[in-house]
Amino acid sequence: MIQIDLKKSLQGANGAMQLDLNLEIAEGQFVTLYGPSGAGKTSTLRMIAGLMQPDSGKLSVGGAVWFDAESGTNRSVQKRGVGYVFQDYALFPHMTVLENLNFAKAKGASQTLVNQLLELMELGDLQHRKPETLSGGQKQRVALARAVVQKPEILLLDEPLSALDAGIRHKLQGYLKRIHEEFKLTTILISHDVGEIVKLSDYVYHLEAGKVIAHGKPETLFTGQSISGKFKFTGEVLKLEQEEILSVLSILIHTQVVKVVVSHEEAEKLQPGDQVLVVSKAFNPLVYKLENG
Amino acid sequence: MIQIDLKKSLQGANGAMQLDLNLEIAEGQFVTLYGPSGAGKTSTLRMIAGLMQPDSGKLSVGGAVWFDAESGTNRSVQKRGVGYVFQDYALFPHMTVLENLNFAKAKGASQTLVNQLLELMELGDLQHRKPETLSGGQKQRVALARAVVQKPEILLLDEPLSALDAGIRHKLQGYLKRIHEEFKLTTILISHDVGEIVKLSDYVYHLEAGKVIAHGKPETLFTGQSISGKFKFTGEVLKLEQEEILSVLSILIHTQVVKVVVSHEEAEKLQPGDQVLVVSKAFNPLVYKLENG
Amino acid sequence: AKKSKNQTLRLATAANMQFAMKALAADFEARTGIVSDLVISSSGKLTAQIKEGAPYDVFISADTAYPQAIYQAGYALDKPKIYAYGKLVLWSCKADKIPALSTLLTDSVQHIALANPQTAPYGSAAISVLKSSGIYEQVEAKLVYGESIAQTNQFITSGAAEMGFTALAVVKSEAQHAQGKYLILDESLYEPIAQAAVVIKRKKGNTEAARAFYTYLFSPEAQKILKDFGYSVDE
Amino acid sequence: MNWEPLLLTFKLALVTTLILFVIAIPIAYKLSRSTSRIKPVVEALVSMPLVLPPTVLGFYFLVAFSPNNAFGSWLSEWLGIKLIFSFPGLVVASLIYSLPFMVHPIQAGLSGISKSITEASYVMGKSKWETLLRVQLPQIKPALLTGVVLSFAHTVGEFGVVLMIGGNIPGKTKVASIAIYDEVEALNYDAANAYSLVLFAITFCILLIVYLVNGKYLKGFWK
Amino acid sequence: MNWEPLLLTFKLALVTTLILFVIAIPIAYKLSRSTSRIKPVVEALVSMPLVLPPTVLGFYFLVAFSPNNAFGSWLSEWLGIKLIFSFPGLVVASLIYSLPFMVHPIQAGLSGISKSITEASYVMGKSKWETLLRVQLPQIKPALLTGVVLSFAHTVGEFGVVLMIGGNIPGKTKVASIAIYDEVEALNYDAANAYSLVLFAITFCILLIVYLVNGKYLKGFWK
Ligand SMILES: Nc1ncnc2c1ncn2[C@@H]1O[C@H](COP(=O)(O)OP(=O)(O)OP(=O)(O)O)[C@@H](O)[C@H]1O
Ligand SMILES: Nc1ncnc2c1ncn2[C@@H]1O[C@H](COP(=O)(O)OP(=O)(O)OP(=O)(O)O)[C@@H](O)[C@H]1O
Ligand SMILES: [Mg+2]
Ligand SMILES: [Mg+2]
Repeated sequence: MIQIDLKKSLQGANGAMQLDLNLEIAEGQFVTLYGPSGAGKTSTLRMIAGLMQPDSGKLSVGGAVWFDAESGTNRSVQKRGVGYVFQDYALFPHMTVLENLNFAKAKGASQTLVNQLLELMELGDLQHRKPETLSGGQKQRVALARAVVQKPEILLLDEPLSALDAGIRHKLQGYLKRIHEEFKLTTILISHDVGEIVKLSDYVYHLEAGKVIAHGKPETLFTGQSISGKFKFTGEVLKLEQEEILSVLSILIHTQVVKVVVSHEEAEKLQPGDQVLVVSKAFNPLVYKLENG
Repeated sequence: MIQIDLKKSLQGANGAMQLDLNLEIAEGQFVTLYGPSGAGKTSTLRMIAGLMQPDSGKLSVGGAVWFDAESGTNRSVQKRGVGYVFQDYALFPHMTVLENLNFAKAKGASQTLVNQLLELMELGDLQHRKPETLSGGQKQRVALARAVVQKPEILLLDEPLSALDAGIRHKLQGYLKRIHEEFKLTTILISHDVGEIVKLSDYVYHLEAGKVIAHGKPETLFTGQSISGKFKFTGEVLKLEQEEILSVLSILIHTQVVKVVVSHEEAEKLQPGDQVLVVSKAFNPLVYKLENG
Repeated sequence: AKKSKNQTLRLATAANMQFAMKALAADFEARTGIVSDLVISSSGKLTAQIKEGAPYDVFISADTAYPQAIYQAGYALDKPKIYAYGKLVLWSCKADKIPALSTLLTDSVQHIALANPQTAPYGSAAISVLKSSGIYEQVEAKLVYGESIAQTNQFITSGAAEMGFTALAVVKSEAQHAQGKYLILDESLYEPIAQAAVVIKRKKGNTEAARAFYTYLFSPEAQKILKDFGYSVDE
Repeated sequence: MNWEPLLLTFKLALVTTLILFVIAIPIAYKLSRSTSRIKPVVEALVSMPLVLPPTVLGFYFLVAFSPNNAFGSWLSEWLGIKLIFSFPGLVVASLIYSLPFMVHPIQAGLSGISKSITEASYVMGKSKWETLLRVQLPQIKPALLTGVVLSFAHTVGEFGVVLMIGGNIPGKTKVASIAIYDEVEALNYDAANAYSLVLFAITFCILLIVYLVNGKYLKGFWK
Repeated sequence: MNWEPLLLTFKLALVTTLILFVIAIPIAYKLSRSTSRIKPVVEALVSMPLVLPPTVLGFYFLVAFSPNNAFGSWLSEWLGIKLIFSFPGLVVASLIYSLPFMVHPIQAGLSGISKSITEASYVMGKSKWETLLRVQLPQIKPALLTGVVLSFAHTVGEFGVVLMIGGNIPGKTKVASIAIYDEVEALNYDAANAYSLVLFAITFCILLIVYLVNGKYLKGFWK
């Protein structure tokens, strides 16, 4: 259980801004911080990791007090043992990809995980390259692999997939979900991608100007209701066409555009750019095997 | 008209990779480069900007030859006059936000555009701050504003909105579209966000491992055949369960497991690990809007 | 009245002569009204500089070899002339140490300072003293060398070396009146330390004044001052 | 106390540091960009003035600049410059002697600058020169400061080269370090201590102000 | 030619540079992190050994280390260390004199390191010390190189301090710079030239190798 009750004054886009957080994260939960640019998401992670000193308040993790302004407790960064994917990656420029991972790995831990991660993140042939010569997405994957290889109990992810294309992004989302379940990691994610959030997280905190303005299960938070259904995807409305009786929506789901028929009434609530949840109850598809090659 | 016919050998994720481009971009077009991480998108922009020297080939813009390996022509970066949003922002750390913009602005150009951009990008109160203290998204907006303030004829955007939340992202997408139309800028965008691409661009080049593997108008390219109202996904068979009359397949589609009922006969052709195409003809889903806060 | 610059004589002075030269220059000025600046340095440096046309009028060396070298290179008006002989002393600035050659052999003296015998005449004279009194081999390991007689003095006055060889002129100079004890060494133990001077040949120099000073240096008045400072002179 | 040597010292240190700053920047810049084969040779050569004892280096300068020699006479006949026993000579000698203190730190600073920030400036049409002045140098202020402080302090304290080539002429080439040296040689320790203390105090104040300004303890002074 | 002074010189330069490297790093690190009020004072103080003429500085060392004085007698009585007229004394004096050449460049280098890279290392549980050694220092190789080269070259060439505190004892404290100086003083210019040339050539080779290795011209040597 992570209990956060922290205050910190920051310089916001509209003058001084007070970051004022009060939240609880259960052990093993996958929580997302969501909110506009400059809301204080990164600052929150930094305070949890011990990289930014709160002005006041208390932070305790699993019963242990990590920070308490009153008693002057402040556990050092090193002793907090969190994994952190920095928004700017913060790769060690003088080490190769492999050296970056090995540096993060606990002493004596086996090399297997490193190799698995290199494989999974599609970094195999890049392992002896310096970060300087990597592409943006490659750097981001190294940063993620480096945080995971630590096998931390708390994983802090600051937009860890933002520079990746849909293909590898989905693959790594799947991986994050899997390791989260497997190792019962407590994970705190920052993401702007609603689809990603809905897919991955148990709980969402919506921050704005330093305050939590809403929180809840992602589906509830983003749709306003909880939905049960067999088949469920998030997508984005691309186009709205009014036909005679009904409206036709073009919805982008992953990389495919799907047309969905809705009533005029429903269509009025939507406009291009909206994120939507597509749910089907009656679903009876055909399955074709894809040939390899 | 930008005529690109360039070759460059790079270090790919699977050994050496040959970037081999042959494309034409009409003046005033909004073109997107799309493709997986490490495909060579950033490298393409760098060669156009003159920051990376191609191994061979020719590049001409509006009739003027900017690069020609044969004749040894290579117009200097400075004379190409492009605007560039770098993937890592590349803000000048010793200058404030305002100084960053003023440095980019042509000498003698009016201050109005600078102020407009600060306003539009919601950077108003941050203008006297150094980049170091900005949030990720704030930095990215400064980088975008700085490229636009140059009033270049060619604008090169390397994932300029990837760190932004949906709200400001849509606002800036709208702005990019507007200035593109207003100033008849030729714009080349790199983006992983299909919705963004469909919304903004006239034409898309899909790169993979250094080659253009597909190109076309975004709707055609991304929707292809599926425009017919069918619902179609690729997935992976996880489990096969034989019931009395029918078999039940568990198929992983992205990160969700869907159960599909098939005949024994069909099930015999499949086994766990197979890639399959899941197609539904009768598909009548419900659509829920996801709130962006 | 202060004289204009071009009348100022520049007297290139070897370091060990600086105390006597200050008195000589003052006396000379009182007599003739000619102002002089002392340029104090090691004889080696001064020689190198004069050979490259340094704006010095007279070179007052601490030995005869350097003025001879200048003369031979054609930078002197006349042959060098000996104006005085230096006397060597054994000096100690430690209250509990009475300077004597025998004390050098004791353990209470760990370091004996002397000038570099290669370049400084007082240095080679000190070596002669040690050799002719037969204790050179015993004290060789205790010897430390100053680049010049001046640095040797610093070794002694700082107490870093318990004892050392220096010029009588040094210990008799005003600055050192109160400090330490010294022993004038028997002049038969070393070759006379002959010190010579030359007038420098200069195109735009103040040759007349330079000659006047040179003449003055060998006058009875100057020779008396030199004697007072502990040099012996030809009589 | 005679203030002339002190004035001369700070004049020399100031002139030397300023000139050095101007000439070291292009050298450091070239070295930091260069991938030429002879780069390590030039890098090693820059440090070589340090290797010889100052007086000996001074001696070689003396011989080289002397009108007796081809170079010296060329200088004096064609350019009318006399470098020995004159203030300009001190400046030239100090420049050469302190060159490594300015070049090496600046080069180290420049080679640490992020490539994409430089590229961003080029893309904006800024020349290499403008980029150097407005983008690169402002980012390596600590390295510039190191170069300036080391060169300045070293020129204040140096006396071997200066003594040899300058000839210790009062008011012309007798700088404070030589004056102190002279007093120590004459066993006038009180005078030497007084000079040292003043030299020490003034230089300390200058450096302290430099560091205070740099550390923003005095605001708005240096931007 | 007598090789003893040359050997002694390189022994002194090597020992001094090594020790300096070890002690300068913590000082530079502290200075680069510190926001204390007295930081500018310490920064200015580090440069002060440069300000005094080397012989004069040497003289003050001589006085301080002399058994006549409290400090000197404490050293010799309690620690049994005798610093005057001995090789250890040369080392101590060279250390103090060359301190600024090592501290300032390293400090400048450290203050340019990206904050988040350091933080990344802390997050991984690496101590400040391990982070310094494995993350920060490897990133400022050019600055380290500057410090090492300046200190080394300067120690090779220095002779004022060394002459004063060492007493020019053949085989013990007579380093090459003093030998060359002596030859120049004795007007043995041929011998001085020969020594200079050898000193120059050896140091040049050492520095050239350092730069070659650093520039990866010789691969796999320095990582
Ligand atoms: N300086 C370089 N030297 C050698 N190879 C490089 C260099 N820069 C990039 N590469 C390699 O070239 C390939 C293409 O890189 P590029 O940056 O163009 O990719 P990208 O398409 O922009 O990818 P991303 O979406 O991850 O940013 C990558 O495999 C990368 O590792
Ligand atoms: N070191 C700092 N000192 C003062 N203010 C800061 C500092 N770092 C960040 N801020 C300000 O605090 C606010 C919150 O920053 P933070 O980085 O937490 O935002 P964020 O929610 O992560 O935004 P983004 O999505 O753009 O990354 C911003 O207005 C930012 O400018
Ligand atoms: Mg952030
Ligand atoms: Mg890229």
